[in-house]
Amino acid sequence: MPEVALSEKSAAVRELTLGEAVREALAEEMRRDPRVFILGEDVAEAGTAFKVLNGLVQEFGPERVLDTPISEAGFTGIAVGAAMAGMRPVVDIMFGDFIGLIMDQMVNQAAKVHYMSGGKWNVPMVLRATLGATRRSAAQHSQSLHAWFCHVPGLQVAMPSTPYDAKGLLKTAIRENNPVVFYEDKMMYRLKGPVPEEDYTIPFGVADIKRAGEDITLVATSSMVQVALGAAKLLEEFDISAEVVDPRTLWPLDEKTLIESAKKTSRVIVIDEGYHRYGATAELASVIAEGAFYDLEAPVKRMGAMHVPIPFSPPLEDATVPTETQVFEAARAMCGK
Amino acid sequence: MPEVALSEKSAAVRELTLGEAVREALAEEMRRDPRVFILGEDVAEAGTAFKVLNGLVQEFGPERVLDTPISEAGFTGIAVGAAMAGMRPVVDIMFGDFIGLIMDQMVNQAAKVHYMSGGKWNVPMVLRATLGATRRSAAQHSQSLHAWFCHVPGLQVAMPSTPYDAKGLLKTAIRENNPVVFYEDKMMYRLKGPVPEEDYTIPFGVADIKRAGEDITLVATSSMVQVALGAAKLLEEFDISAEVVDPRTLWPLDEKTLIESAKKTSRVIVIDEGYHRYGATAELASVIAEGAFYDLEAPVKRMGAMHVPIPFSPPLEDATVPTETQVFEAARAMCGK
Amino acid sequence: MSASETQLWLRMFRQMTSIRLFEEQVNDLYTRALMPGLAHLYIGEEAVAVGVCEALTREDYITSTHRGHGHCVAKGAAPDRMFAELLGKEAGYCKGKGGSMHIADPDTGNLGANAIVAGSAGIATGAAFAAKRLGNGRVCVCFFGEGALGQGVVYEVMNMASLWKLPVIYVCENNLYNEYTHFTETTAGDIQMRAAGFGVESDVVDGQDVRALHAAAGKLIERARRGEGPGFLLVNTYRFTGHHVGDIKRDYYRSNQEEQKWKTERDPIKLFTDWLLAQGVADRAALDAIHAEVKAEIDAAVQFAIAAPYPAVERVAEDVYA
Amino acid sequence: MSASETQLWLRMFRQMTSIRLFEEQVNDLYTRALMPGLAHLYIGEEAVAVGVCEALTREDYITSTHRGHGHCVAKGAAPDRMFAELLGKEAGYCKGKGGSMHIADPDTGNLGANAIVAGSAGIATGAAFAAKRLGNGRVCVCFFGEGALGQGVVYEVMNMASLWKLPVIYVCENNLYNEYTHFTETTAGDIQMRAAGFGVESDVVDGQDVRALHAAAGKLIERARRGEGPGFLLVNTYRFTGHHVGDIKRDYYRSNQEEQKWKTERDPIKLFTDWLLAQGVADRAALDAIHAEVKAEIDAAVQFAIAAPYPAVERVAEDVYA
Ligand SMILES: Cc1ncc(C[n+]2csc(CCOP(=O)(O)OP(=O)(O)O)c2C)c(N)n1
Ligand SMILES: Cc1ncc(C[n+]2csc(CCOP(=O)(O)OP(=O)(O)O)c2C)c(N)n1
Ligand SMILES: [Mg+2]
Ligand SMILES: [Mg+2]
Repeated sequence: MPEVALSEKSAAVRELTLGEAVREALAEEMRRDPRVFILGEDVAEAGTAFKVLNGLVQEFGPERVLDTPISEAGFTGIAVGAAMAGMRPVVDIMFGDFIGLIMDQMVNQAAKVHYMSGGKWNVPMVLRATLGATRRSAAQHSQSLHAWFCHVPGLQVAMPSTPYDAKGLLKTAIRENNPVVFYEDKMMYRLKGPVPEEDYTIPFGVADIKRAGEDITLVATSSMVQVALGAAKLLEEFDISAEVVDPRTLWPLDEKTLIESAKKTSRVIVIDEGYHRYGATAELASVIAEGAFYDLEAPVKRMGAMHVPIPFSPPLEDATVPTETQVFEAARAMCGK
Repeated sequence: MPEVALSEKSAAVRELTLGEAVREALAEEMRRDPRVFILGEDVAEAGTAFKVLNGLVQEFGPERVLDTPISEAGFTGIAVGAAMAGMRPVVDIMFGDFIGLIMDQMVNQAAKVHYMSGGKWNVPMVLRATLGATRRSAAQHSQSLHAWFCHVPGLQVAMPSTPYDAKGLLKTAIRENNPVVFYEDKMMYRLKGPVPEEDYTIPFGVADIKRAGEDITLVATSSMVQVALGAAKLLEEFDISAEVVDPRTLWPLDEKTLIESAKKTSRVIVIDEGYHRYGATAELASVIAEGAFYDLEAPVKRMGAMHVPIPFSPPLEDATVPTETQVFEAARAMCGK
Repeated sequence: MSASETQLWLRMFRQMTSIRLFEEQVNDLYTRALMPGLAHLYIGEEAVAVGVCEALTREDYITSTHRGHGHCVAKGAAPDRMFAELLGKEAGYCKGKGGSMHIADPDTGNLGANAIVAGSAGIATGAAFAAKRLGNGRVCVCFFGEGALGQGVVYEVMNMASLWKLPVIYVCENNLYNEYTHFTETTAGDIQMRAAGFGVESDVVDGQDVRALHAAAGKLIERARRGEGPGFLLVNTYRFTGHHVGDIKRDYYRSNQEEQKWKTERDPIKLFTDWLLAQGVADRAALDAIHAEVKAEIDAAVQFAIAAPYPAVERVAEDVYA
Repeated sequence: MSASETQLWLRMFRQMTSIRLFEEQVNDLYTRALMPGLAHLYIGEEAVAVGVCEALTREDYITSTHRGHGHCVAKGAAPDRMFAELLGKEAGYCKGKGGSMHIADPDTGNLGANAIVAGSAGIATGAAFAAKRLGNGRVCVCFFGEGALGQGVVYEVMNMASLWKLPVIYVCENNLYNEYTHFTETTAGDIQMRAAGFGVESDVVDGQDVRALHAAAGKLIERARRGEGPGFLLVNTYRFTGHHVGDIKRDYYRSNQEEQKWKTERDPIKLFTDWLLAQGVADRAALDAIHAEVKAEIDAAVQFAIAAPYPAVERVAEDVYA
């Protein structure tokens, strides 16, 4: 299978939404490997609440696209055991907030089975979950809690920011022999972008420079990459050339690329939609602050979700997540222009 | 109730173990407030697996020291509801690893009820959990996962490092009108230290300088404070004066004291027993790197648990957690001596 | 029929009507894009909330679900502040911070709607625990859909409620669907036997018959109040509309005939109306008058909510900690 | 009695003896401070693991618990590598990384012991799911103590096993105690009715009678293998020693008389020995010979484990990812 170049530049012209890219990756992998199956709530006829899986049950049947009871812990546990015994489950967790119910299965079981067994049992499973606020879904349906998984040895965490990355990273995740948590931002499902028809994968632990720049580095994850790209455009008008770096997987983490970009530009803002405190921005910022210590002109700035439960009221909710304008202004201030 | 000075220096001479200090705080608060009660597995006659609660059921009876089924999610949820309806539950989670089972109750319920209700319902509950490795308890009974809770708005996280702090912080936790997670390091239960007999509390969000120094700051949490104090002693012989700062609560976090100490010494090591990656050290390090940016001589160094599931085999397990010697050597190297 | 009984029946009629009209307005607000987020309508299930809540005191507790407007109204909340909450306005019960899926109101003992399926099972059981310890004589009703039977925590807390004889009643609203999946595809065995396996007294009742509900719930509630332990009430009902307002195309998971049959033959308000008239509890004019009153109240409530201001942005950081 | 039957009974005797002697050695190693961590002994429950596992093929799966040595031996693991694991040595089944509470062995279908109560319920059900999908004819037995009935996930997976007719058998070892608390203080209602409520076929059996266990387990196992769905076997048994080796002073939670009664009247090995002799399956000398053989094997295994080296420290970072 050809190792396609990592950035979108080389991608074929066909455009898909991120949701379609996810579906295509699943369909291709299910055709390729009969052990791959999907389980979760309303994944079959309903194609999930976000309709991302539409059509899969028609092609692969209810045995491979399995509607479950509302038992996140139970079916995640079943996925762990099925993976150990020769299948390749892809678990669908409708809203990332629900991971509160499955941390034991993911952290005490899935993440540790390989190590505790001295390398004898494998858990080749993928957990697909969503993140992202501003859908007016309130405190229990809007969180981005991926930092919890990033903290746990034995897990890997992928966070695509484009349809291209979504397809390539998900295929890698499904072929991995370890548990992988794959995050999809609900707000990006309709985002369009070029996606090659051919089979390609994107290796984990390789960051992608979504936009090259000289004056400041914007390290962003998932939908915040789009925010950063928007801010970069606004910065152009002020002759500030921003580099946008997307780690693509938070674990494994491509420290080298992050640090090199930081050394080059000497100014860094890290943007992630998880809660700011003790979140992903803290790890990324401290890795960069340590690795580029002698080259930084200013402290690494972190931008994450405000440290409050996510409110329902639209004007309040909008105030909790980093926006293009906020990133633009922060970057401008940092560059002293 | 007198606000006793924050460091141990002023404490009365009587010595208690950390376990005894926890028990005394619970007993005093249960005498003071009839709404306070304890629930968890084997907390009554058995006094927990660590015997920390010995004697409480004899004084307060089985209605206030309640043995539960092995249903962490269920009894944590019951505590949330009981707190909303007028009680002050203290939940006992035997091993901190088990929080994987209660994240939904703590994060989607306890942490958000006050906010989601527009400030109308309160959840005055305390969750007591343990952390700490090197007890040869293997991967599912040795983790320090407190970073998960620190990440969540609506929760507060206390991590005592001495018997004195344990009593004062636990009393504060029980009197709080918000959910508090209170961490006890299993390895410290037998640690002795002075504990005043009188009633005192320690405010949250106030770090304690456990040892004053000039050349380097060691920011440490829970049992790592003892490790840092040991390292500080070793450093003396090399004429390196280390300051040991204990945040005592990771949320709220006393950024000011951490940053001031960093500015004073210009060198910082952060030590926490949680997994290194995306853990508490990342937040502490990035807060300091940002706040003391122009005063730091060297990058903030982070020391946490190795990024592996905790192995059973003693020589392997010992290699996963920061030790006195490692901290000593790292500090010495940083100070170039 | 005693005057108090007549009053009770008419109050129930009024409450069911309030819920129906409230939800019709929600549907309207939502389709006019005036309401943000998700809206899960209770239309078709009105008798459940009303039959149960009319057997409770104002001080008694309830916990509710994502489909919670009906429970909230039935427990005594005011439509104007409810609508304000649904629109995210400062005047809402939760200052707009909770929204449709999180309305709570201490004044009426409403511990809150919950957007986590079975998320309130622990809270409800804990409130009952507190009521018992504090000896205030309250009970707590935990409303949840049959989909919540998939969550293990329900059994964990039923076991403890049973061991500790807590005054909590689990009301399982079986409207046949977990979102877009028929409950028989997600629920094995026998639901009442599940409750019995945990030592919880159970009963089953027609969810379209408000009087039967009131009687069945009353029995379990008074039993719980007497300290005889928790109850489980299995209610057979149906949601007339989509899982949420956006769920328009439903034929892939349930037939139009099925919906029509329920709407025409099993509408709880229509059935109750027929009974009221047949019994001569009230005549058509009297019922129409009540309907008109309620409609006026609901319309005014909607206008109030639409006109009400959003919270100031600075409020976002308040209420995180008490 | 057929020769094969005789062989079966004698193999069971040998296996039960192996477990007993294995655990006595664990106790000895632990008290001599040669074994790190915690040790939960299976003494008194040997018939359960052996009766069940003798009804399985080597390819069939099991999942186990913190009290897992017996299951591991019964499924066919070698004592020497087990002891090595318990001592954290490189030669152990998991290179010393798992220890007593996490022994796993793919060669004998052992998916692993689990230190989270009910932690293997999902894994066992998932392995059965895979066996069904792959059509390899395997079944999975999920061993757990009655304390695991407190964990909701057990009901979540039983429900799915029942819906999907998965070849999994839940073996509930009711030894009367969750650690230091009698199960009646933590378990309401009726255990078998719980299984029935989720549509799981159940049976109850005397846990001290290895033949009864073998028969009862065999029925549920073959039924599951035929694709007729999951089974639940409630086993009444008793742990003769403490919850773990350090649990010496037990009188605050159970009486010495109770322990003595079980040890003298309900010892599964003694009961089986009497039967073997009474039936003339073997004479005392033959059984003594087996006992001696097993003892020699266990003693050698301990020596092997003590002499075996610890893993090199560099190994700590291996096996995190496959
Ligand atoms: C833990 C959890 N899982 C999944 C969901 C998504 N979800 C919202 S409502 C619903 C169906 C609930 O069905 P039921 O309990 O029968 O209530 P109904 O909608 O029929 O009233 C689901 C799966 C959720 N909110 N919480
Ligand atoms: C989720 C979880 N909660 C608590 C514990 C602590 N713990 C270990 S064994 C045990 C008792 C288990 O009792 P049971 O299931 O009956 O098994 P037994 O020890 O009797 O064989 C408990 C509470 C744990 N390991 N996991
Ligand atoms: Mg339903
Ligand atoms: Mg037991």
